[in-house]
Amino acid sequence: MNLATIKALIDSMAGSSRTEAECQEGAWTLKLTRTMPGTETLQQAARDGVPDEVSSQVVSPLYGIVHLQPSPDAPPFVSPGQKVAIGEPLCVIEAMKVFNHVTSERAGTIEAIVIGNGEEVEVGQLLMSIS
Amino acid sequence: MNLATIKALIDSMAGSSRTEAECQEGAWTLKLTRTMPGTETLQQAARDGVPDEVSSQVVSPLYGIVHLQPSPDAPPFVSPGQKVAIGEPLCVIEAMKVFNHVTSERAGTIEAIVIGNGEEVEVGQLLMSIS
Amino acid sequence: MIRPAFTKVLIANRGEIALRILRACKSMGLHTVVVYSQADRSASYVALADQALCIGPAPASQSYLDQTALVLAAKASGAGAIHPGFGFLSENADFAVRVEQAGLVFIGPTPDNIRDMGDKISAKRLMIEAGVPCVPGPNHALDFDYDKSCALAHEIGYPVIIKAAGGGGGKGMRIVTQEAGLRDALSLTREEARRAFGASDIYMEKYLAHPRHIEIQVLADGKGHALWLGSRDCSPQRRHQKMLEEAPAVAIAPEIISQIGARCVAACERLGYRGLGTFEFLMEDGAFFFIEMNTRLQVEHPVTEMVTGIDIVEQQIRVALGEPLALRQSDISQRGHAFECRINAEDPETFAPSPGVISAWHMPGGPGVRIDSHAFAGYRVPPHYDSMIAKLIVHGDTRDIALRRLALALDEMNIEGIKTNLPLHRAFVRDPQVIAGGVDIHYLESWLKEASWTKDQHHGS
Amino acid sequence: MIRPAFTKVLIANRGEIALRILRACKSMGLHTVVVYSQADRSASYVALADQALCIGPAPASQSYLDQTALVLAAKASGAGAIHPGFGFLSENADFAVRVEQAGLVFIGPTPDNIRDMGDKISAKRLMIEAGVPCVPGPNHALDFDYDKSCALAHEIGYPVIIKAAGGGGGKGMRIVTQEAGLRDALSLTREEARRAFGASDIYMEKYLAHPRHIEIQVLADGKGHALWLGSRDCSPQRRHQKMLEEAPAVAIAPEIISQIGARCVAACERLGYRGLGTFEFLMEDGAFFFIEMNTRLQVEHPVTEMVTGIDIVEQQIRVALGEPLALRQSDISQRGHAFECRINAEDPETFAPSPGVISAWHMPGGPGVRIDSHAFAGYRVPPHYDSMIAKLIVHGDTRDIALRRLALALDEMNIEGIKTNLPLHRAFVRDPQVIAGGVDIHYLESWLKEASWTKDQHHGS
Repeated sequence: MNLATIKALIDSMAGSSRTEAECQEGAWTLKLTRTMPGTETLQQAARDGVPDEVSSQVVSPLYGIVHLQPSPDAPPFVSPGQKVAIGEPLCVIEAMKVFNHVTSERAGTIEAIVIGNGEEVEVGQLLMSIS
Repeated sequence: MNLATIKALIDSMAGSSRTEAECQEGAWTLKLTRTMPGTETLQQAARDGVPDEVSSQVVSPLYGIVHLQPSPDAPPFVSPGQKVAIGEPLCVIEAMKVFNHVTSERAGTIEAIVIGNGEEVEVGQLLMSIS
Repeated sequence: MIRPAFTKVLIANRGEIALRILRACKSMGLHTVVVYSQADRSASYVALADQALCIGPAPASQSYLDQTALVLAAKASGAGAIHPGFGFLSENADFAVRVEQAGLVFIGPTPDNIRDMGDKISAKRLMIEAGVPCVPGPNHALDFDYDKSCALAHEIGYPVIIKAAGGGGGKGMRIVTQEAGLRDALSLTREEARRAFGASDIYMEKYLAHPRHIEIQVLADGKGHALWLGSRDCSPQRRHQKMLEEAPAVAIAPEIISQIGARCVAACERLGYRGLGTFEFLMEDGAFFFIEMNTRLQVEHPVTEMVTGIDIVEQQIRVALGEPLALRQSDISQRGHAFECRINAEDPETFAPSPGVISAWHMPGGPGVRIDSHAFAGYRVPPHYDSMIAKLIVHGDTRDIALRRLALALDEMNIEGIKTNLPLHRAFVRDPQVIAGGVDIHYLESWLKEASWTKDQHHGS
Repeated sequence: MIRPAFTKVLIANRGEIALRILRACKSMGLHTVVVYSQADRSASYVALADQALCIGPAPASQSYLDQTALVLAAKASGAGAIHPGFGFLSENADFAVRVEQAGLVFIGPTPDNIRDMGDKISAKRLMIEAGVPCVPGPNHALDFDYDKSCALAHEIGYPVIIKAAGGGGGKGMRIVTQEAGLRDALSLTREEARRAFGASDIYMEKYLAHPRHIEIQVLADGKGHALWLGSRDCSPQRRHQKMLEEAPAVAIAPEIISQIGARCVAACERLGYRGLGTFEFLMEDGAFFFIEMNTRLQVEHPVTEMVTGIDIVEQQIRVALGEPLALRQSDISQRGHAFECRINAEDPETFAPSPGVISAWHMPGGPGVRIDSHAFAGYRVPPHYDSMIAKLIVHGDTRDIALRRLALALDEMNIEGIKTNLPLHRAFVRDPQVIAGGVDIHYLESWLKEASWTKDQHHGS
């Protein structure tokens, strides 16, 4: 069982919503499980949802810092209850001085925003949901 | 779940006869199992045996190369069926040009020699058994 | 004022340069205080310092740019000096004043030095006075009279470039190739300057089409003595970000570069300059044109260290300790050739940043190979700061040997878990033009556009 | 005979020195063939070579010492030369002959050079002829007449040492402090010599009580031109194994060391010596006594590279290519000071070997720091070979700076999964006598016996 294999397994789990993984190499079997804090069902749904439909879950495309407002003094991009159209900006993820705009992939109403302004988010972490 | 922890777990398993280990850290649970090739029950016995008795199992004290003869032309230190006394040399484990003598910790008869001359052995790997 | 000696240095920076400064302090027997943001608490150099203080949350504005917190941290830890590194507050004259007012030593130039060179027009005026060659164009801001500007452009000769006086790093500048476009360019740049930099001053210069970026490293003790430590070529740039640097600059006659070096030294002495500085030039057809002076330690300082054998950071600290320069110009020799690759956590094709956990970290070694990095296997590259995670510096007796060593070192280097620009470097150092030497500042971007390198990389060995 | 040029080198060694030689070849644009035993198949340098061939199972006798396999591998891969590294076949004159007979270049001295220096008595005779100072004692084997030996011991003065002519590395030698012990010592050593080395020749020398181990690196082109590249002090030894080396040797007057260097050069020219070599001396009370010459590249060569700026392996290969030395003695400068720590996979207290998988591997960096190692995180250190897994080499402008850099680099270095002698090095470089410089060859062993270092280490920072 080498560390690179294990690392790859952990990474693939961390970057996904899987809560259990198993791998075998020679005589060794490794089983890895985790419980997801709070948002796990939403997040799982975000990834495991019906593939033909645009997901109602907005996840972060990269590891970075969330900005819910275009600038510190400006109002937020969106608020719960607000209607959004396809392509409408939802938030910005900042990484290493580069600002990545996250836009809506569906039309609908903002249901919930599950992260706070300025928080660090992982790749694939749930940001908000759109009904 | 960090790699150092996992590595420590694997190392401690590799150096022992355990076939299952589990550890938990935050939301993660890691379960590691292995099947031991052939000798597992003997080896397990060697470590898990009644602690007050001197084990009948001779295991390697280090990672190295086994020499069953004192020199290439000489007869082997011991052969199956041969009686041995406490302190009698059984084999030599060579590591990095240093020769480590393995001596018998009990009086008895050599039952089986389970490694071949010149083979690499891990720490704790079964070498021979003494009845 | 007699500058107080100090025995403890607060390092007001992060990442590889914080570790670089720590190493210099330790080699001199100085004590070190490292300050760090919450995002950097597990950085390796934090544990190596004699003292370490958390100065705030991850955003730089609340930690590495917080002047009050830094001065307080220095006072609280008993540090006698602050080293600002590069970036952050390193060229902030107000911070330098504040440090000195707190009775501490600012390891860098005087506040006046920083201010003089921070304004491009004033810097150019001072350089012309000191005999440092500048880009053709007046050493003052343009006034609002269009006809005068038009006559000036005619005098300089098209193409010309219109720049905001307060700009830099490629922002607030506009190239004009013929008279027809001049009026718009003037008003647009002036408006941009006003918006971006709060001052509408703009100036005009000759635009150079295929220049190389050549720079001269200087070191001055602020006591009337200055040295130049050779040249560097930092032409390979993408969006004004340097990627590959070398020392010395190739294909420049020694007498030409010596003349430029001597002028830089004269300018330092005239300015009463103190500490490290870099004179940046564009060079075209053998002629040098001053563009700006950086009044701080630079990312690419190691290539100069490799060829001169001088620990530049140590010298910088000695000047701050009030020591007169022990070196003389005749002591400065240049041995062999050195390269530096900036290794960034970014996608080598899209340049998208790639912060995250480094799962594998294998560094090259051997003769002439130097690694400056704070990263390690298991290190989490934070998303809050810039993407440079390591510098690979390689020296050889000839440029040829250095370049071959560099190619091998890049092959040996392996970083996993995040994306890096290593594949880009591996391809670029094998490019025939790079091997030949002397590419201009546009070469890297045009080479990237051809995009053949990715194929080479994937199909190559 | 005109020596053929070659463009491909077979590296007949393993571990860090195989990688070191590979790096030198690559920097020169030479192609490389790496040979490896089954135990080394996953070594990093195997993948870096242009070609790699497995030459046999793990035991060295069936792989790295298999002359037939090595010559065949060279022929099969089209290599024009074989570099033997150090250890293994590097000082085997018969192998050198065989390589040359196969029409290949042996990167090393001539077979005669190797033979001449391999026998201690013949080496001493040649040194005396060349004016290299030797330990008092005759340059020939003792005959069997006890009275003559007794008179000789009286003439040299007690204590004397009786050595087997074929011995080395501390084996086959016996110290005699007074006449009473002489007869037994003579017969015991003679018997030992016969048994261990197959020849009963023994000789007698003055015994030195507190010598330092000082050596001179030489480089000769075999065309009548030789150079000496400065001195090294390798006194810190445990059981004749060097642990910490430095260049130059401290507290020796420059004119003394120059004189010794010049004598070594004269000896090389007289011997028609070719390639790299090291003259090893004991030094006591300012006097030098030749002990042996190593006719190969040495483990500690990097400290000389750091202070001279010369790539010693490259020079060695250039000589093998038939190039006359381009360097002159006046080109050889010494800049600053360098140290090398041998990092071994062994228990730092018991010295029990510790092969196995390296789980964490964090190397230091920055100015003046060089790592020569083939290991990496995940590498399995095989139990078949010696325990050295890395060399940490550090340079500084002064011995003081180099030593402080060394201490920090050792602190930065972190190896997990196996035991290493890092804690020992960390404590030893902080020992006041080591800091003062000039400890004798017994110092490390007596320091280890005091055993206070382990406590310091555990209670210290």
